[in-house]
Order: sequence, then structure tokens, then C-alpha cells
Amino acid sequence: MVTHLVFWGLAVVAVLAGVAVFVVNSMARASYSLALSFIAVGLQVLLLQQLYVGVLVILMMVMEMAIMAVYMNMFMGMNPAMMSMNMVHGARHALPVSVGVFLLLAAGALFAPWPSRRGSLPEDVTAALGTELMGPKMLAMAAVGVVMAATIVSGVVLAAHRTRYDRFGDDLRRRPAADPQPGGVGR
Amino acid sequence: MTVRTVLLVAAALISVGLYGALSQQVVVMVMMGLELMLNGLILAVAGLWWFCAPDPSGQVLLLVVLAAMTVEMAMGFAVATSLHRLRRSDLTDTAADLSG
Amino acid sequence: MAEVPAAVSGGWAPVAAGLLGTLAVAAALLDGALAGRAAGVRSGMGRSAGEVARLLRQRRRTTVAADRLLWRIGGAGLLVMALMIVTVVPLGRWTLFDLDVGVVWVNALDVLAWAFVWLTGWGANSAYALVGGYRFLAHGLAYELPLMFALVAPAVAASSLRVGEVAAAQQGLWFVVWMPVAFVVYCLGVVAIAVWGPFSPALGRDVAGGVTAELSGVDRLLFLAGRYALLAAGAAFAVPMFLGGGAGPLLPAWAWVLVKATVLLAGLVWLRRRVPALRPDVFMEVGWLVLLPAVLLQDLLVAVVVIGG
Amino acid sequence: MGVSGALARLATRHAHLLVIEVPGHWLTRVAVERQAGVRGWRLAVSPADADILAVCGSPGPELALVVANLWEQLPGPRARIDVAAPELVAAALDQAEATLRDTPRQRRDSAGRDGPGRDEAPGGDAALAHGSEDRDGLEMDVLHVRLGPVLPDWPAGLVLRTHLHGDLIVEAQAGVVDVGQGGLAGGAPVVGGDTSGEARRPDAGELAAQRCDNVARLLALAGWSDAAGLARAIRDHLLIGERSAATTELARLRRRVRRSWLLRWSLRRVGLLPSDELARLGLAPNLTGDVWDRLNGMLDRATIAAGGPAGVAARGPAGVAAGGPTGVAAGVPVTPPAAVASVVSGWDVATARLIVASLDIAALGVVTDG
Repeated sequence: MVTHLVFWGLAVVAVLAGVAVFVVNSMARASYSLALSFIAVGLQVLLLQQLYVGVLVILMMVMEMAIMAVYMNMFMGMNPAMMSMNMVHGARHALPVSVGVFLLLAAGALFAPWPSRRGSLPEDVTAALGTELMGPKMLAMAAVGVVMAATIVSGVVLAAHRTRYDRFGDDLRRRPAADPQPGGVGR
Repeated sequence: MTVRTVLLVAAALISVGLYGALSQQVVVMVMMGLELMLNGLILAVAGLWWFCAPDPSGQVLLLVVLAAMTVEMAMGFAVATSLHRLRRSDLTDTAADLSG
Repeated sequence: MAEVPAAVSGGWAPVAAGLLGTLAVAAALLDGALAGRAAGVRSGMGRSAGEVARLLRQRRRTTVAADRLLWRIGGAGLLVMALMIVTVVPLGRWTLFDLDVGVVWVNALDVLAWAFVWLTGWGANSAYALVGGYRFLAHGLAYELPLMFALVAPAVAASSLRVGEVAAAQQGLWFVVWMPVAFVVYCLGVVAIAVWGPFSPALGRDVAGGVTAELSGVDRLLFLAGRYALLAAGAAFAVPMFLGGGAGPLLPAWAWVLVKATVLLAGLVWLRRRVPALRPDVFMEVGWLVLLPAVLLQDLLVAVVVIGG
Repeated sequence: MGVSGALARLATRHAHLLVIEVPGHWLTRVAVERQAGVRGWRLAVSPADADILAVCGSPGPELALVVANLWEQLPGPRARIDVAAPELVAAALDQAEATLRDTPRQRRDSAGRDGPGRDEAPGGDAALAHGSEDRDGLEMDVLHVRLGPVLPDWPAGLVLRTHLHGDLIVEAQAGVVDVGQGGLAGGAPVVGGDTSGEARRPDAGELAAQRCDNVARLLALAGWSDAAGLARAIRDHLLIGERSAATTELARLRRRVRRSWLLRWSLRRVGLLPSDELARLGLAPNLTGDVWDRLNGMLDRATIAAGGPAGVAARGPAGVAAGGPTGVAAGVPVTPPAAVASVVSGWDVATARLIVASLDIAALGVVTDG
């Protein structure tokens, strides 16, 4: 009973916070609404006994939204005083499309003949996940790790303006590097 | 809390996210829409796993979704920054070079 | 092998909160005493009491066009965070919340500091406070990854993410002895999430108090109390992770946990008087080029030992 | 009175004090700081943190406006004192204490202000103007922030109008409050002798104390409050004439500073000023090097001045500006505000504050350009 109440409470929070993302008139509120929605879903995942994934969702998304808020302030120039944000375009199509999609998905969710549970619950879900990750699917996960590292590097390269030639000179021999502000390691 | 209710909530999250992704003008807001859709996806996968087939490989899928989210965010931020640098703008409409 | 702690009923939560509060008050008293000694005044110990009285008497204020909702959430959030962290810290044989991913739980909570500190800076709609918020995130980018990998080391060594099992795994040898790098990085992380000492540029004098520039009255009291509570919670969590949990002669396990936490807390409080601030712009490079590789090497070493042993 | 009376007594014993120095009244400010410290009071960093607003000297119209604005931002219970001279400090602090303790009066004051306090943020709100390129070539929104005239550990009277990208200063214009007002026609001595009398040559003890005051500011900005406290104690020793205690302590402070590799690491390589740059900007020639060098230079000058014969300045703290502006005590170097603006551009606020503090400012010259 308690589980059901908590689940529905979290569901309401998750969806309303999700709606708030596109309704509120401030960037900070938008990104932290999304963070709240993620936290609610993370807690629901905890209710569904997937502790590791649930906690991970909370961890990653709060961090990401903290960065997101800063991004939005940098690019869009917002402060708490400037709460006028209407960045909607093409709302005419977006609303019916998304309502349609919702009806379709909801119909599927409610009327599809979902199978009853097959297999048994592992004793320790987290340990089972770890074994699964590092056992037969280790190669896949290692590949995911490499992809993520590559993304970080390429993301920085894409976004950065200064290259190593700007820092170290044309022959890459200038030491210390010509940075606008020196770093802490003294390269 | 049954598989139907969990999926219903997930459907609501996905639709709201879709609305955002379609309607927003700013790159970062479009990304937030996509994030919200993935949020719904996480809930749906977690629900299906728990109610239908609780063996560990399903959770691996969730981790892959999370990784995909990270990649999406990192690339999104990079693209937004580059777009901003080049165009002085962060609106999706101005980046329509490849649209027919 | 010591017994793994068992969860007690939620009714004990106020006791845990009380213990955390006591530790935080002790930290505040010690800080006041040290500050008083440095300034050459006698009233050192009374400083914290006086400060509390002053802030309780002070009027709350707000600024023009402040985002008050987010501002207040940020200000009170640190205290909540600290309380949530101690729920998984075992006190001898008891723990409030025997989560099998307790280590990740604490990690997820410490990330909340990013949100709360930044929101406190943002909400006031003041340039100085916002600069303070940015500084905290800049520090965050430098300390967070090393902190995460520092928490990995004890978990790998114990082959468990359950805090009680990590504590129980160090019966022979405390983890701090053979993973000193991870311990030091963890302590840096705790100091950083509490915006304390070397990591206090976000509250710097140069920007009129930074994040706290506009806080007054109860709001400031909550924020400051949250910082002390986080410092205390971080010290308490170090006990099962690195300092052997409740292991020790003569005293019962719960007493050892408190003793160890108090000693570490005193060290962290004292640290603030000895060192200048680490500016975010210079610490960033240290975080990525020194701390991160060092702690990864530590993890590798631990993994090799675990597999080899 | 019961609980609220006890609360008021306890709170008042630990009051926080926001000190505003009118250019030329540094002796008064120092006296306020010293006597507040003896009472166990502490210095506030922002109006929201303060119970007492202490104005040292009589502000000109521009500064008076700033002070009135700050007064509105004190949350309350609050007390304002105006201190004209060092010998009046004790009485003024007593008065402030009585005002703070007077709960009915504070209630009336609070009721007289409309609703819960709604105040302007001191640094200006985070109002934004349109974007410009940052140093990485990225267009960002610009914050307009006025640094000064009231900031902790900031040269009295200095105002920097800055354009910020995040917390990076892209552009700054310097000014001095109330230029051309009253006796400060030619310039604004910041820590120079008291302008209440005629321009006089500060004695060696005062010169050393000024250096220690500036050292304390730099150390406090570097986040090392203990060392800053020590520097302030030395300053106070020098001003009340305890020369020998001051010299021993000064030697200890120098050792501590020189041994702190963390401080050295944090101050090295920022704000590098070669001698030709100094000459171009009109700064004293002994300010070469980075912030770390200048900190040690300040400590050296303090030591020399403290060891010199009492009564006369053995030598100026820096290159003595010949023909400095009138109203500035002879023997005090004058820092042109435009030079301050030019050395902070391109640095983030924290570093810029360290650089400004490292300039060992004794007096600010007339503003010649925007």
C-alpha cells in the first residue's frame, strides 16, 4: 500500500516537473525542474528494486543539470529578474503530435497483453548486474566506456577555440604554455 | 504499481519530452526535451524488467541508455557551443544548412 | 570477520540526526575557539553561540527580483544532504538504512552540493553571489571525479558497495593504511562539498561573501549549519570507508565510530587555519592532471591486490 | 526581558561590523577595527552579514549615497555610527552597542521598513547587457558590475566599473569616489596620513603599519585568515608604539609566509608586471614581478620602515612620487586609478582582487582618463 502511494506520488512529481520544464519562465527553474523529474524517476527505479541504476540516475542527472543551468545562463543571459521566456516555435504541430503519441503509447501500455513475470529475481540485484557487466557483456561495456571517453575528448575539441598550437607555439615547444591565465601545474 | 501504470507514467514523460523537443527553439531546450524522453524510457525499461523478466541483462540495457544520454549531452553541449561561436545564436532555425 | 551491521527502525532517525548535530556543534565550537585564539580574544568558544543568537535575532531579507523558491531550497539543502548521508553510516552494530549500494548513494548525495550551492548563489540575483556559485562549480569539476574514484578503492577492496561490509572488510588492516591517496582525495572532497577552508573561494571575502553575500538571519544560519553538518557527515562516512569502522580495543564499536569521526572532524576544522584558499582556476589543473591519475593508480593497485590476494 | 533580552545581549556581544573608510581616514578605520576586535566583534563582508555600519570620516555626496544605500541593506537589528577621528571610536562603538541592545527601538525600526526587506544587491543585480566575445572567442553575455567603493579589503574610494564574462573581467574603468570634493581636490589618499590636518609626513611607524595593513588585506584575500590576523596585530602594535613586539612578530610573519608553499603556488605567475610596464602605467618601480614577489616586497618594506628611526620616514614605502597631488601626504606614492584598471583586465575577479591588493596602494591619484 505504502509502495503504491509513494509510486503515485513520485509519478505525479515526475510528470509535473517534466511539464514545468517547458512552462516556467526561467532557465534555472527549467533545468532544475528536469533534475527533479529525474530524481523522481530515479526513486521510482529504486522502488522497482534496481538500486544501482536508480541511484546512478540521480547522481548523473543532478550533476548534468547543474552544468546545464550554467550553460543556459552563459548562452542565453538570464538572471532571476528576467523571467520572460517564450522560446516556443511550431507549438501548433507539437501539441497534437505529442498528445497523439501519448494516446498511442497509453493505449499500448494499458491494453497490450503483458506477459507475467518470467524467470526469478536474482538474490542480489546489484551483484548480478556487476557479474553480467563484467562477465559475458564485458566487451560491450568496455566498448561503451571507450565511446564515452571519445565523446568527452571530441566534445572538448569541437567546443574549444584554442588548439595546442595556440598554447605551445607552432613547433609545440613553448614552455610554459601561453595561456590567458596560468594553470596550477605550471606547464 | 503494475506494469501498466508504470508504462502509463513513462508514456506521459515521453510525450511531454516529445512536445518539448518539437516545440522548442533553443538547442539546449531541445536537448532537455530529449532528456525527458530518455527519462521516460528509463522508467519503462525498469518497469518491464521488474514485472516481466527480472534477469540482469535487462539492467545492462538501462546502463546503455544512461551512457547514450551522457553521449547525447556531451555532444549536444559541444554542438551548441560551436553553433554559438559560429552563428552568435543558439536557435535551431539558424542551423538549417542541411535541411532540404 | 566482524558482524555486518543490521538496519534499525526508522524511529531512530532523530537519534542519528542528534548525533550529527552534536558533531556539527562540536565542529563549530572548535572552529570558534581556534579563530578566537588566532585573533587573541577570550570569547572564542562562545563565538558559535553568539553567532546563532545573532542570526536568530536578525531579520530575514530578500533582494530585488530574487528567485526566492530556488534560493531557499539551496540554502536549506545542505543540511538535508548531510542528514541523508548519515543514514547509511553504520554506528557499530546499527545502521538506519542498510542499502546495498550505500557507497553510490553517498556519491549521488554529494553531487547535490553542486545544485544547492549554485542555487544559493543564483537565487539572490546578486552578481557577487552568482560569481560565488560559478566558483563552486569550477571547484566541483576539479574535485568530483577524483572523489568518485577515491570511493571506488574501498568498495573494490571489500568487493561490496554496502557500507557495513566495507567496514567489516578492514578487520586486519584499515584501508587508510594501504590506500592513503584515496583517503586524502576523499578528505579533500569532503572539505570541498562543505565549501570549507581551502575550498571556500565560493564564499570568498573578495566577492563580499560570494554565495552567502545576501543571506541573513535564519537563512544564513541554515546555510552555515549545513556546512558544518556536511563536514561532520563526511568525517563520519570516512570511518566505515577508511578508518576500520567500529574496530578498536576496550570501547564498544559505536563509541569508536564517534571517536574516530570526531578526531577526523577536528583535523578538518583545524586545516582551515593552516592553509590559504585553492583558487578554482589553478586547482582545476591539479584536479585533472595530478589527483585524477593518482587516484586511478590507487584504484589499479587496489584491484591488483584484491585479485592477487 | 527574559529570553529575548538574553538573546539580544548574547547577539550584541558578537556583533558584525561593516566598516566604510572615507579616503584619507585610514587611522580611524584601523582604530575601529582594533577596538571592535578587542570587544570580540567581527568584521562583516557584506551588508547582509552586518549589524553595525561604521562610517569612518565624513563622506562626500557620492559616497554618502552609497552609504545610504548600504544602510538600507542591513537586515536589522542595525546601528549606524559615524566616526570622525580615532579618539572618538570607543564612544561610537558603545553607542552602537546600546542601539543594538535596545530591542523596542529595533522593533520600531523594523516596523518602519516596509514588509520583509527587499534590497538591491550591493554588487548590483545580475543585470545583463548584450553579448561580446570572451577570451576564448565565445560570445557571452556580459555582466556589468561595479567593484567598490565598499568591499572587504578594497582600497578606500576606488571604484572599478567592470564588464564581466562569468567572473572574468574583460574590461574595466577606474574611478575614485567624490573626486574634487572638499579637501581632496587633487587626489585621494587611501592609507596616507589623515587629511584632517595639513599634509604631513607620516612617521616610520605609520608607514610600516600601512604596509602591514596592505599585507593583511592580500593575505585575507588569498584565503589565509590566520596570517592576515597576525598582520593586523602587527599593524596595531606599530600604531600604538610597541615597536619591539611588532618587529619580532613581523619576522615571524615573514617566515610563515615564505614557508607556505601553497601560498606561493597560488600567488606565483599571476599579475606579472615587468619594469617597463610599470613605468608606462605610472606605478612605483619596486612593484616588479608577480603577486608573490610584491607580497614579499611589501613585507620587506614594512620591516625596513619598522626598523627605521621613529618620527621620520627613513625612506618612502615605494618610489616617492615627486609633486604628487595636493592633499596627499608627502612621502606617499600615488597610484593612478587607470593603472589599476589596466592591470586587472583579462583576469578573473579573484585574481584581479589579489593583483589590486598586491599593488600596495597608499594613495589614489586623480583620474585622468575614463
